[in-house]
Amino acid sequence: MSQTVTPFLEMSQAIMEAGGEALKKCYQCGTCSGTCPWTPITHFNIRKLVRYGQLGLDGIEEFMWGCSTCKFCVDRCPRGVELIDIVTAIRNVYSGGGMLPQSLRAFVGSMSARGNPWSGDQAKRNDWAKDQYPLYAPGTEYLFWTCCTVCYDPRNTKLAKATAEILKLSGVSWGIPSVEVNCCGESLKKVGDLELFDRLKSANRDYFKANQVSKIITVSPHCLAAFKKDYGEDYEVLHFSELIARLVQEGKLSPKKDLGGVKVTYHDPCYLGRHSGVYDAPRDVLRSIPGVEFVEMERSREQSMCCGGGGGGLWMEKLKGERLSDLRIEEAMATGATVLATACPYCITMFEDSARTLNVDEQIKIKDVTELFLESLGINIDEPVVDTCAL
Amino acid sequence: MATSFKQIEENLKTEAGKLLDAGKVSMVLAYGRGYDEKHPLPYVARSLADVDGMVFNEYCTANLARYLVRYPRGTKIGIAAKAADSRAVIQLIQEDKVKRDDLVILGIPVYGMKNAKTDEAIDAKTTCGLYNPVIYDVLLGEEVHGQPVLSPYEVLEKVEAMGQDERFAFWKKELDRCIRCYACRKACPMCYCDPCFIDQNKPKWGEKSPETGGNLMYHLTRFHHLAGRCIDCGECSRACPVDIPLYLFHKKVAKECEEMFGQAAGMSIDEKPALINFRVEDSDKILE
Amino acid sequence: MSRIGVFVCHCGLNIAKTVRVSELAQFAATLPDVVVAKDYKFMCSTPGQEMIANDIKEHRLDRVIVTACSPLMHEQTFRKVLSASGLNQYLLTIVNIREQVSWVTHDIDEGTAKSKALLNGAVNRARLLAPLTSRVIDVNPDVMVVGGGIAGIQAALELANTGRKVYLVEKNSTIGGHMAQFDKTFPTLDCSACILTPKMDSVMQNKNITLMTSCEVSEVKGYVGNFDITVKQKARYVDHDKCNACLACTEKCPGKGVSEWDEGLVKRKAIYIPFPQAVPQKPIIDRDACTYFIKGKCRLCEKVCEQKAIDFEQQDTFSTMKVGAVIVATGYDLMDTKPLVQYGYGKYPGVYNALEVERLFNSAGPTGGKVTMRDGKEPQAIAILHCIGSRDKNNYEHCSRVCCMYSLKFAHLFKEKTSADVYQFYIDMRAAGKGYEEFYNRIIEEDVKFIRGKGARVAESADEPGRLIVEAEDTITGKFIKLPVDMVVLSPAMKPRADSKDLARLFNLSTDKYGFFMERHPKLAPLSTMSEGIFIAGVCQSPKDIPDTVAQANGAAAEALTIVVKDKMELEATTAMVNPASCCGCQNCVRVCPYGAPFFKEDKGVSEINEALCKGCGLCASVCPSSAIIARHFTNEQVLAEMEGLMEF
Amino acid sequence: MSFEPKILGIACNWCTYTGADLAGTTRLQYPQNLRVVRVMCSSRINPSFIFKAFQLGADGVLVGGCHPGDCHYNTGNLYARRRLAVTKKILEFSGMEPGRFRVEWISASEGNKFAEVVREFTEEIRNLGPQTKFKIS
Repeated sequence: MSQTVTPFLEMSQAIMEAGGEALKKCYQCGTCSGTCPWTPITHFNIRKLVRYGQLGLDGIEEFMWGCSTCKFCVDRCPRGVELIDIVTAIRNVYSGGGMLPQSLRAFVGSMSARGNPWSGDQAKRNDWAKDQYPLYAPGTEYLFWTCCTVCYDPRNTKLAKATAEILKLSGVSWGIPSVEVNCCGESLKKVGDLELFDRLKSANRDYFKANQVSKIITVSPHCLAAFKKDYGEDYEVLHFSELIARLVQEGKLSPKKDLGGVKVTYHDPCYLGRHSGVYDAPRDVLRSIPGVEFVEMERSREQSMCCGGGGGGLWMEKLKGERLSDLRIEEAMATGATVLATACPYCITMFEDSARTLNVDEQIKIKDVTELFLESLGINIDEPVVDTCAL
Repeated sequence: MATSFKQIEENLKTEAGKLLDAGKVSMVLAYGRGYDEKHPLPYVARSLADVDGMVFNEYCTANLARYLVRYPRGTKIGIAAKAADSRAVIQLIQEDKVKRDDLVILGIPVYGMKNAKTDEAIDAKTTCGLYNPVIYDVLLGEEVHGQPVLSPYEVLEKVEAMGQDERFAFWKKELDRCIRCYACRKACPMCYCDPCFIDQNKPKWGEKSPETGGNLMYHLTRFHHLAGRCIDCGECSRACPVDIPLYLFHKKVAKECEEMFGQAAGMSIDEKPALINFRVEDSDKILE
Repeated sequence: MSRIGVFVCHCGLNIAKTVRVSELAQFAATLPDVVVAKDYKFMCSTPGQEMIANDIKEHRLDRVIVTACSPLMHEQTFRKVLSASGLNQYLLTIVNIREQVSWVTHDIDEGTAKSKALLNGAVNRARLLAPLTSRVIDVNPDVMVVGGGIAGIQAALELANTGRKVYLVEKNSTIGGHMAQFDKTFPTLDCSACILTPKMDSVMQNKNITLMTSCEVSEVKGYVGNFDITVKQKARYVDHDKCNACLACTEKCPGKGVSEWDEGLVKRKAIYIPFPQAVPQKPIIDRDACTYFIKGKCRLCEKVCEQKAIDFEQQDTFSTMKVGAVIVATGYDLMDTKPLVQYGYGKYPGVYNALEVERLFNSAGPTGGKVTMRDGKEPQAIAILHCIGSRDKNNYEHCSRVCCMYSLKFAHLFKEKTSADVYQFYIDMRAAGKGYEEFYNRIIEEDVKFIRGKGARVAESADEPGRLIVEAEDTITGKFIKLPVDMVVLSPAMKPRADSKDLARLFNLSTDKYGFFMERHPKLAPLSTMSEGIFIAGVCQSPKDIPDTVAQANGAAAEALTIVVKDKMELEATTAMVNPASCCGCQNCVRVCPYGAPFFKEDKGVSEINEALCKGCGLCASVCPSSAIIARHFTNEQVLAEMEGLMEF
Repeated sequence: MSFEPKILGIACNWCTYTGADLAGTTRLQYPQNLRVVRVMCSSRINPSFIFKAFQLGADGVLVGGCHPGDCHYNTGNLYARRRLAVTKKILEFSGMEPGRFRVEWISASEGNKFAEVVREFTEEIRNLGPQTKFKIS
């Protein structure tokens, strides 16, 4: 690369028009990059990304995919710069020019063709349920929004079932969506494909409208954040952990089975914590389970680390040594916990991968708070995992 | 399921009776019998014996908040308040004309009020379109839910669509009919000035006899005085003997105020009336 | 019926070139009530003025209209002519046909026509003008200064030296403020105590200053020239009239309190003076730390006090002072950095805030001026983090102005007192002040390391227990830095005193969103406030350094003097008043007035206006729905009549 | 003879009136259709003044005040901004041409702006023709 550069303000203008208006506010203090979990381990530098964006410099494309939209920098930024909007806008502008990394092409392709990121057959979206759970119909109170990942990913269908089983016991009126719905599109938006995101969004909104949906329970914090912030409608959206915490508090569900003194730590998913402000509900649920010794990791709540799965990270390849999930597993193990609980299907996928590649999957189990709770209700849904993912 | 008028009347009597009996208020403002069922009158109960004279039916449209300012400050008053009436009460509290602590608000959730003159339903076309009181101490029935929620501003569409000249002709025709009986300001809970600006001679703001210029001055200035304060009960128009649709103008001003200042009149006792307030970040665009 | 005289000025050719002045005068003569109309070459000249004066007498004029240049030019000149002729000066009307007519057109027809319209409006308005008199009030010659830091001390001394009596009110038990906590001051590095304590003593010695420590303002009444301010004297439990400052009591006291003076780094006694040079040198008892107040037994201090000055029964007392002007100089607090968990203040003992470090350097401080940390060790590596909470939308948006410089001072003192490596983590270096850039250069040459990048996080070192890791990006290289250090110094935002909004309410001052007091004008009246007679100085207005604070204090003293130097003062004549018969009691006026002049009379249900506070803007008159407020000199009738006249031609 | 509009101006003493003086001192030329009433602050302007001006036959009304934030009385023009905005909406809805009423912030140093605004506004009013809707003949 030449050492001489000329600002290319048309590009910077294009980024601002695509929603990166906040570029203007940044004064390059380095709080974001100093806070960013990626700075220490990769060449990704969020501050530089903004700087390149401000001047429209070439070379931006080399590191524009590094951000996992964990929102840590946004919360710390002294200028109130919406950095995620900038990342999204930059990706939108450049991927519009065809600069999508290889690993994301299948993701976007599947979203476009099948309405989900996992290349799953849309008609088989509800196969995990085996017709055991009610379909949502007008008049039902809650729509239990099953994230694509819990519908198609074999590990996460367990989570779907665990959630459905608890709902069955909860006494609330609920149903799962029909197979015609699409992915919420949250990650797609962060990857920068705003046009396709709008398509998925409006299809889902049509479904909600036709079925008079106003209250939604999500299993994934990503769907939660999308419905709350990106859909432009006033749905009442709850994360599943919030619902359980409420039911426990109201005495409608009480965990009975003692889990025998298992040491559990909890990882705050970025989209549940920083994006949605839910920190206490999953902890309350864990603390309600008999025989769980709950320990915090050093970085928790507002200070939580990212698993790396957001912003499209789940579908991107990262080299060893450049994976946040590896570091997080190590941090969890340092507490002496044998279960790393979390509340997001993306985090689960990231951590399970890491636990396996680090060869510690025997020492530490990755579980969703919901799964642990179901266990303590004395219900076992473990069965031979059948690959429902029809690739 | 909304509570029936009869039931509301019963509840009104019971609650008013309780308040007077316990000495919590020295009077209850409600409705009483008029010369027929269609013309109930504002009614003041000062003792338990008065309570029997209360009525409540679909013609009890009058906004009783109008009468709150008549009594000395500090008088403990119970008041029956429908949705828009309750907003008037809030607005009066904002303006410190009455104190929240001096009031016991008997909220009336109601659907199906009627205009006694036309027998037309009173809905978002001529009022704010709310069914449930915004503030109350006692609710005299179940909250109304499931009824269509309409924008109170939809009715403006036709007048808004007019060209400037057509709209001027429309208002000129309407305001020229004004006979200056001042029923509008008599019915209005927010018109408590005494004297009203138009009654003054120093300065003389406008002609006092009914003629184009004075009528225009009276009404336009009144619209301004009520800007950000009109709670859209529609009583001015129902009180008008020549049926000038004043509510249309008030609605338009209310709509603009809501858009410009982000607050509607009489919705929260913690707000300040929009025109005696400002935000540094108010946009100059509002002047365009 | 009025008798109006109209005097049309040619202003040489300035007006006469594009306005037919004699035609204008003839036109004026045709207007109702105009008894004399003349034109003249220079109306502002002595013969011109004499002509007006003569005509006032000769024609028994009761209104005068001068048709000439802008009222901003010669209104005062002609008002004097009226006064001298026995006519109330407010019966003058100026018609501006120069700046707003003759100079902005080349067309003499247009110019003449417009002048006629303006004159016609003026005649209409002149008829309705009323004579106004300014109320004259007595001015109390004394001044109160609230806040005994360097700003308050300076202002009090300046005023006292002119012979004024000054009440200096300080809420702590000693004056001195934050400056007394510092060891050295930038950029000269002179000893803070050496320059401050003589001033503190002068306050004590000065006969014109009544020093009121452990005192707080509790009520403010009145207005400029005549304030009645009630001050609460908090119970000290020591009778300072009897106490001879032997301090025997402080030696015997077994109680332990937290030393505010040393920023909580050490304990002090329950009966104490904050530091050796405190003024006054007399102790007070800290109720919360006193063994007697806690357990009901002890009273050792009472036993050792030969003066019998200890009084456990002492109560708060209130007294009211009459003053003509007030200077508010209440200073600042440092932002509490505990909520910024990423920096670990309060969690890691190695993390200090700036004031704590000031105390560490101070030879009268908890370590005797040695830089030793809470664990008793001397740090080997130190990181100073700038802009903690300053320039930060999540906390305080302003730049605190002094942190760059005192951080440099810290670096120098660390270098001087330890062998540590010193790092500065900064966003921008701000060294705009006399000698500041030079100071910056000097510190750079002392081999302090500058890392451009805001400190992002302070964590405990995993490898070396007890050490800290500072994480940040060095934005110059784009590299992520993990710096192991022993000590971290936070330079937090300066914020207004926690109770500044209460004080603002007492004195009717405006504050910005954080609570800093608002000046009347950011450039031209930086020390005045919207409340006449109340001035501000120092950091309570906005963060600033000592030189600026002292300059402001001197300025505020001079401002206060301009009021109290006179025995009487004239109030604005063009004020507003309420006609109670028309007032509907809506209180719009009370809510909108920036000066708090209107107030509501609950018993009568009407508003009234305190004319001493009114500045005559007329806002209240326009928000009054029942036209009950009369904005003198700009009444509704006057404005309407003028409009009518203007639109007639 | 071509139509010469009558325009009423209401200007605050501290900014716009002084700005108008500056336009004169610098000998800027602008049409003579404007007649200015001086008030101490734009917040003094009662909405009825505006209605009245049109009734008196003004073809246009121009209000000038200090820039928001620079008010001599601190917050006066911030109230005025809201009140005059409502006045404008009322005029519009009553059928008055929106172009006939204008509010401009003109500081004491903006003589140029003052002249420019007067030129522009006069031209606009000239194009709108005589105001007959409110005028009482």
